[in-house]
Order: sequence, then C-alpha cells, then structure tokens
Amino acid sequence: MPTQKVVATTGNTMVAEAMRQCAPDVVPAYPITPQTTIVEEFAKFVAQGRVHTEYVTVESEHSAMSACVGASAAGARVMTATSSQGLALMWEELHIAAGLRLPIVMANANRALAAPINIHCDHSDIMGARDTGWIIYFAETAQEAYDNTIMALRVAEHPEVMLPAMSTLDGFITTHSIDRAELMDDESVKAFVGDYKPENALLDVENPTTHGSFSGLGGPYFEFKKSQRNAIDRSMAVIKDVGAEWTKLSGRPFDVIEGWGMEDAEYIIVAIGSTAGNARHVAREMRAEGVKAGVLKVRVFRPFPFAEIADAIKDAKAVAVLDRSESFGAEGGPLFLEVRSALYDHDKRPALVNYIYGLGGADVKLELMRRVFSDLVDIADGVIEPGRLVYLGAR
Amino acid sequence: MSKWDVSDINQWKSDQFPRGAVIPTGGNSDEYVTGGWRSERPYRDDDKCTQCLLCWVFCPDTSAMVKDQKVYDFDLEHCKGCGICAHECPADAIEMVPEGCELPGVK
Amino acid sequence: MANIRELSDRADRLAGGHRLCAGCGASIAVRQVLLGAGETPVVAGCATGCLEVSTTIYPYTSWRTPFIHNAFENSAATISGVEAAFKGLKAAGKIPADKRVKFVAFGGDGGTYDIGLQSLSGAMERGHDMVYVCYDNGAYMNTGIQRSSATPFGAWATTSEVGAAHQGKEQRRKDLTSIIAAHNVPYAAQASVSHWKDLTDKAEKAFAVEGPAFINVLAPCPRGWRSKPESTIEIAKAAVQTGFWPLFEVVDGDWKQTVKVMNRKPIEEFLKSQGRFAHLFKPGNEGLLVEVQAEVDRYWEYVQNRCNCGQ
Amino acid sequence: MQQLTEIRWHARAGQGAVTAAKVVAETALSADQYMQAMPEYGPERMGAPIKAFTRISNEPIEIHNNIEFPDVVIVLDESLLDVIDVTEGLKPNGTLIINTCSPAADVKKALGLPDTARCACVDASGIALDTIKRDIPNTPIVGALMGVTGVIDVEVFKELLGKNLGKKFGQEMIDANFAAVDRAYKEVTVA
Repeated sequence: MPTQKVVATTGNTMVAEAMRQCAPDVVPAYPITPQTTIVEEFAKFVAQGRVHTEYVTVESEHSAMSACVGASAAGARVMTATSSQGLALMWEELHIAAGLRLPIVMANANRALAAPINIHCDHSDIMGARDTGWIIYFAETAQEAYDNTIMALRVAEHPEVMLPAMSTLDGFITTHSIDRAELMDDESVKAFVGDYKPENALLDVENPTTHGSFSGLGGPYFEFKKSQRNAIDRSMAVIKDVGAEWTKLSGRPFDVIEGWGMEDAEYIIVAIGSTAGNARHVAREMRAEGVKAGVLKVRVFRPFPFAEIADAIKDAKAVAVLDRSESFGAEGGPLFLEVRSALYDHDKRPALVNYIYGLGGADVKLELMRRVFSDLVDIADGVIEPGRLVYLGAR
Repeated sequence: MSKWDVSDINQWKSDQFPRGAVIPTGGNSDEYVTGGWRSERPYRDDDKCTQCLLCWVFCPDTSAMVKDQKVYDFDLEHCKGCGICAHECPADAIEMVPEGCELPGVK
Repeated sequence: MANIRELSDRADRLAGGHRLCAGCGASIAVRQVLLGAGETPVVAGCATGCLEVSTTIYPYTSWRTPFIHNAFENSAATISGVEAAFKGLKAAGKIPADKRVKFVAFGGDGGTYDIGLQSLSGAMERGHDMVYVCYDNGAYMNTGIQRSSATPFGAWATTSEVGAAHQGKEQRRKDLTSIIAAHNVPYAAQASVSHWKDLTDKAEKAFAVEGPAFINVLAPCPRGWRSKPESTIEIAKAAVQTGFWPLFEVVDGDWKQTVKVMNRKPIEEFLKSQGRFAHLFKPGNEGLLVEVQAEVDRYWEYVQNRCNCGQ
Repeated sequence: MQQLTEIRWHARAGQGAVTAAKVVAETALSADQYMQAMPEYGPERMGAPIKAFTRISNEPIEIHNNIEFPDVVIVLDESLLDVIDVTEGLKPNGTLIINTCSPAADVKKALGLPDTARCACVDASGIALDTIKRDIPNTPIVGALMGVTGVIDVEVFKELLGKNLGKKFGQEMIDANFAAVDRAYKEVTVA
C-alpha cells in the first residue's frame, strides 16, 4: 500500500524529489533561475548517496541536452531541468532528442525570454518549444509538478511512445512558493515507473548500432517524421492510462484537461498553469453572484487535447483563452490558436476572445480575472464586440 | 551480428523502420558498392611486394585485404582508386591500371 | 605498442563502402585511431561533417562499433553523456563492474576548433574517461571549403578568397592542441595520418589513460586542399618535415616531441602540391611566402621550447 | 466556508522575513491547514527592501498571485516606514505588526490607519538582542503575530522551531528562541 506524507514544499523541491524517486542513471544539468534549486537539491541527493545517478555538471544547456541525448542513446534513464534562455539554447537538441526517439524527461521552470531580460514567469520559453516533438505537461501547483514529472517518465518510456517529455511549472509562482503537497513513498514510485528497458542501446557493445544517421534527399526522412507523428498521437491514450493508474495510487485526479463548473458553464476561461487557480477562485465568486462561470485548465499541451477541449467549451456562450506568451504576428497566442482550431469542426461555436496576460511575471491579479468574466458576459449580451486579442492589464 | 535486410526498404511503411532512424547493425556499408567511382585500379605484383603493409594502413577505404599479416588482394567493390597505396608503396609493387572490365555488382 | 603486423591482426572498425572522397585523410585517421583501441570495445561519436555524413548514409553505416552522431558543436558533450551513462548504469548494477568500454568522439576542425570548442572544453574539464580526436583538414570541407580558425595563414578558402585586394586567410591558425593541454588533461597529442606508428601509439596511450585525452590529427583533404588524391600521405608527411605540423605529446603536463625533425625543410615543400596555396607562388607574393615561413618558424620554436623546457 | 488569512511581510533582504514566512506556513501545515509562502523575487541583493507572503486557510488555496489586500502586514524593519507604504492594500479591519520601540498609538496615528484597523508594536530587535544575543527579529515577530492574531498556534510553532533549530544548534539556542517568542507574545501592544 502506498503511503504519502504531507509536506510544506516548493514546486522545485517536489520536482527534485520526483527525479530522485525515478532514479535516473544520468542527469546532465546546467543551473538557471528559477530552475536552480531543482539541480541544487538533486546534487544534494547525489552527494548524500540517496540516488545512484551520474550527475554531469555540463558547461551549458546545449551541452546538457547533448549529454542527455548521448546518455539516453547509450541506454540510460535520463532526466534534467532547465528554464527560459536555457531552453532556448537547447532548441536544436530538443528536435534531435525527439527525432532520435529518446525518452528523456525534463522539467522546465517557465520563464520569460529576453529581451529585455526578465527572470519571472511566462510561457514564452516553453511555447517556443511546443513543436519540437516533446510531450508537454503543465502544472498548476507543486503537487501537479511532482505528479506530472513521475507520469511523464512512464509515458516517455512507454514502448508505444518513446518520446521525450517535459514537465513544466511556473517560474517562482510554482517553483519557489511553499505549498502543501503530498509526497509518495519511494518504493511506490519505483514500482510505478518500473525499470527502463532500452532498445538498440549504444552500450550494448556486442550489437553495434548507429544513431543519428544521415537521411537526405530520397531517404526516408519523411517516413521517420510520420512515425514520430504517429507516436505522439498514440501518446494521448498512454497519458490518460498512466494518469488513471497514478490517480488510483495517489488518490489525486488527473486528466489532460481539468474543468471546474463546466457542467453548465456559460462563461469559460481556458488557462494553463498556475493562473487556472486564480481563475477558479474568481469563478467561485462569480457563481455566488449568479454568473455561470467555468474554468478549463489544460494540463497537457502536447499532444493537444483538441477533441476534449472542443467538447468541453462548444456549448458555452463566450470563452476567454488566456495566453501567457505571444505568437507575434499570429492571430493570437499559442493556446488561442489551438483552441480556435479545435472548434472549427463544430457547427455550434462560442464567442472566443484571446487575452495575452502576465508576461514577464506581471501579477495575475484577481481583479483581472473578474474583468475577463465580466467581458465574457458583455460579449454574450452583445454589449461589446469580442476583441480578437487583448493585452490584459498592460498599459 | 545478424544481417539487417534492407533489400525492399523502398516499400517500407513509416512504422516499419527501426525507431528513431537507428541503423540496427554495424558496418553494413560494405554492402554498398563504391568501386564504381574508380577509373584506375591498383594492381599488386606479389613478387615485388615486401608485405610492409603500408598500403593497408594508409587505405582510406579499408580496401587492402589482409590475412595472417599479409596483403593478399584489394577489395574492388569498395576501392575508389585514390592511388595512395601505389604512391606510398616503397617497393613499387603496386601500379594503378586503367579500369576496363566490369565489376560484380556495379552497373 | 603494436607494430604494423600486430595492428593488422586487429579488427578494422571502419568498413568500406562509405561515401568519403577518394584519398580522404579523415577515414585514414579514424582507422588508425580505432586500431589503437586494440580489442577493447569502443563507442564512437562524431560531429556533423564529411566523416559523419559519408559514413552513415541511411540505411548504411560504416561503423562496426556503436556510433552516435548528434549535431555539429556537441560531439564531446554527446560522448560525455554516453560515458556518464556507462558510469551511471554501472553504479545501478545494470552493467557489470569489471566491464571495460572506451569512448571516442571525432570532429573536424570546424566542429572542434570553432563551433564545438565550448563543448570540448567542458568535457575535458569534467574529466570524462574519453578520447577526443580532431581530424584537422583546415577548413569547413563538408559545406564547401570555408575557412575555419584552423585554416593556415595565407591559405585560400571560399570565405577567405584570393583577389586583387586580399590573398587568402590573413589570420594565424589557432593552436588548439595547446589549448586542450592547458586543460591539464592527462594526455594531449598532435599526430598525422602519414606517421601511422606515431598515431596508433598515441591512440593506444589515449585510450589507456583514465580520464580525458585529446589527439589532433592532421588529415589532408584532396578536395579542399586542391591536391591529388594519391598525395594525401605525402603532403601530410611534408607538413611534419617542414615543421608546419610538429608531432608531440603532452603527458600530465610534460611536453615531448615524438618525431624529431633534424633538417626542417622549407615550407614550400608543404605548400607546393596544394592548389589552395598556389597564389603564394605568384609574382608579387614573395613577401607573403616569407610571412608564411615566419609563422611556421614561430610555432615550431614555441613547440620546441615547450618540449625542451623540462630537460 | 473558506477562512483565508493573507499576510504580507516587509523587511530588508537578509533579515529572515522569507524564513519567517515559511515557518509560519509550515506551522499552519502542522495544524493540518492549507498554506502558501512565497518571497517576491527581484534582482536586489542584501539590504534591499523585500516582500514575502504567507497564506493560511482551512481549505485548499487556489490563488497563486501576490497578496494585494492583506489581513496582516508585518514590518521587520522600522526604517522601511520612511521608504515604502507598508499599509498599502491593508484591509480596513486588518492588523499591522511593526518591530519598533514606539508606542502603538503613536505609530497608528503617524501611519494614518483607520480606527477599524489594529496597530501592534513590539521591540522585536530588542527582545532578540536580549535573548538570542543577535538582532534577528524574525522569531520574536512571529511571537507577536501569534499574540495578536492567533492565526497559528504558539505551541505548534515552538515545536517546529525547536525541531528546525535542533538541526544546527544546541538546547541553549533553542531555549533562547523560545524565550524570544514568549516575550514578544506577551509584550506586544495593540492600539
């Protein structure tokens, strides 16, 4: 039987604990705010001998992911963590890790991208990596960061999937806030994630294989990409199965989208990460005032739960999609583009409005959430036209 | 190491390929013939040859065939005819001769 | 250290059928380096470049040993990850404690002197048990002979052109071997494909060392040097005999010249059979030729001093 | 019904406000409550004014932003009163706790707090110097917080404090800290 301990802890500590419990063979990592305490706490576990991991203190994030690729191709279980500029520096390697089908798991402390330089939360970094072929989880709380990290490993290493996965949490808001969370016992996590059984490992020296071959014009590059697409499509079912299994063990619910008040909601906020909590808090107040408010949190962004989201919001009167990152020059932020696209096949579609908010850690004040709901009511009543893109709270 | 059969690779569907573009075997390029690149081939005079093995150690194409510490032939399926072996042979035992005849497997 | 007959008994770990040019120095370097590993299993990696592309055109590989190519600038980091996996899996009891495997990363001069320098420096400093081998042909040959920081002073390249205003590369070569020696690694050496015994001995030492080792191998490129394919070894030999490419090793900080050159030949002996230096022999460029010789002399003296200061 | 208490801490970097915010939250957790604690991170180094936040609730806390309308404001450094508006957003019936020797009524008047609000003053630095022998006002100020609001239990706090200190210090240091807590708990005055 699993035992769980209630702890006062930060998101980063929970990620470090999840990593320790997953017992990676190799962790190559480079420090960057606000991911730093993950790699510091993990280094402490290594120093204490609480995990057997070979910890590689690389000289850059590019080398961190490069070493992850080497170690994973060698047949090791590999994890790491990064943030912001570090994730951006890894960009090339993110594609390679996915293309080589290496089940690396990485935590990302979601943070703004320069310029100007800013160390606080937004989703510019991770959204820039959304098309690299990684599975992407978003956490609202320290608890979810922990749960997501463990589940991500199971999903990544699943023989039907074999793709890298990211477990992301909001910089400072979730990485550094102390929160109440439950920590599963080591043995239960160990049993849950199981042993990694690599195929075609480089360290199987008796059976040499070649990784990272050249597949140029006329070669099967196109077919490799198709099989990569098939794999991430297949991962959706695996994510749900693994989630259900984890729920059974932990008692904590999981779904790729998580709704509040969605049964009869007329006005819905779709949000990602910590902001979903703020929106829910305000939605409760709106409900008390008689407004049928609902909140839909997207917990898995890649693969994107198109059908689930469309089904959840199609009957609403008005929906606000909250993006904590830009897609400059596009019709809206990344989440908005996906949600809007998800609704295309439905005859009945709610009015949709996109809010860009909280860039560079701009505080997501409750008043802003109230404003969004009140806009939605006005839009539904025809009092105001739905603006396509609103910079929420910016001067 | 067991042979990886790629004879009908052009018919494979995307999910039939080994995952991640891995080549699940070692050294199978020896199934690929580069001998056709050649316009001259090395000819070794066994009487002149001192078995110094320099042709073997300097060959970029692993094409000087050695057994029991002796060169016995050239692998003409892979020799590209660079001529290093002839150029470096201290005994003048190797000569580059114009290509004339057909090679097995080369069209 | 093995003689050529003993070497010929060893398994050749690079198969024929690769698509490198006729007379390529890179594959000669790889063959000789891997011969130095003896019978110990080796996992190899390579930076993006001619060698990597031409030896792994899907579905064919020329590597009879486990091989990984990741990207251009990270051959060292990638192999450091493989080596870390070996240690981590041993610590986990998933690989027997007495199992021996060696690790080698290859890279051209572009992938080593330039874009891969940070990754290499990091891997050397971290002390991985790995060998890094640079096959130095003095330019970005894979993309069509663009100059690198390894391109010799005065050489033509497609980005250090020869014309009325400029006469090839105007900067000195970067001395990468010294840079790596300055990392205080247990073994660093400079070698040439022409001196096969020196090179295979150095490879053997590099693999035997516990910790990071580095070998910088001069590997002529007939295509980029505008030389005849059959002249590859001859030109590499001239590089050594003129002092352009001194052969030395640095063992635990101790510099030693491994191949003595008694009567150093004028640099023209190295330059004359390469089209990339043809402009140096044109009327009006006599002064440039003197400068090239002076630069070779300067580096030669530097290496002599490093090698003699301990004696 | 959710009973949420929101506390904002003002201090200078290095005075232990972040630690105090954390220990108060941990104390709440020990009493099986829900809590959050977070510093406001900036590029400033030692000595700069900083803020930290603590939330305590009987139900799960969903809000993840900074505290705009605190129930309690704690000021660890009196000199900050001249630099920043510590009363900003304080609820009309909120409580302000200040580390100062000045009488509470004077401070309340000087800051222009409404009658509905409470102003609590304690010489936390003086108490710390007497007991712990160092000007670390964060432990006594928590004593004052408990004395004035009862938001966390003093015995639960002391148990946790003892456990934390026990990792690094001997019984003498633990007792000195307990004395600091008890004195501030009693000596805090409210206007």
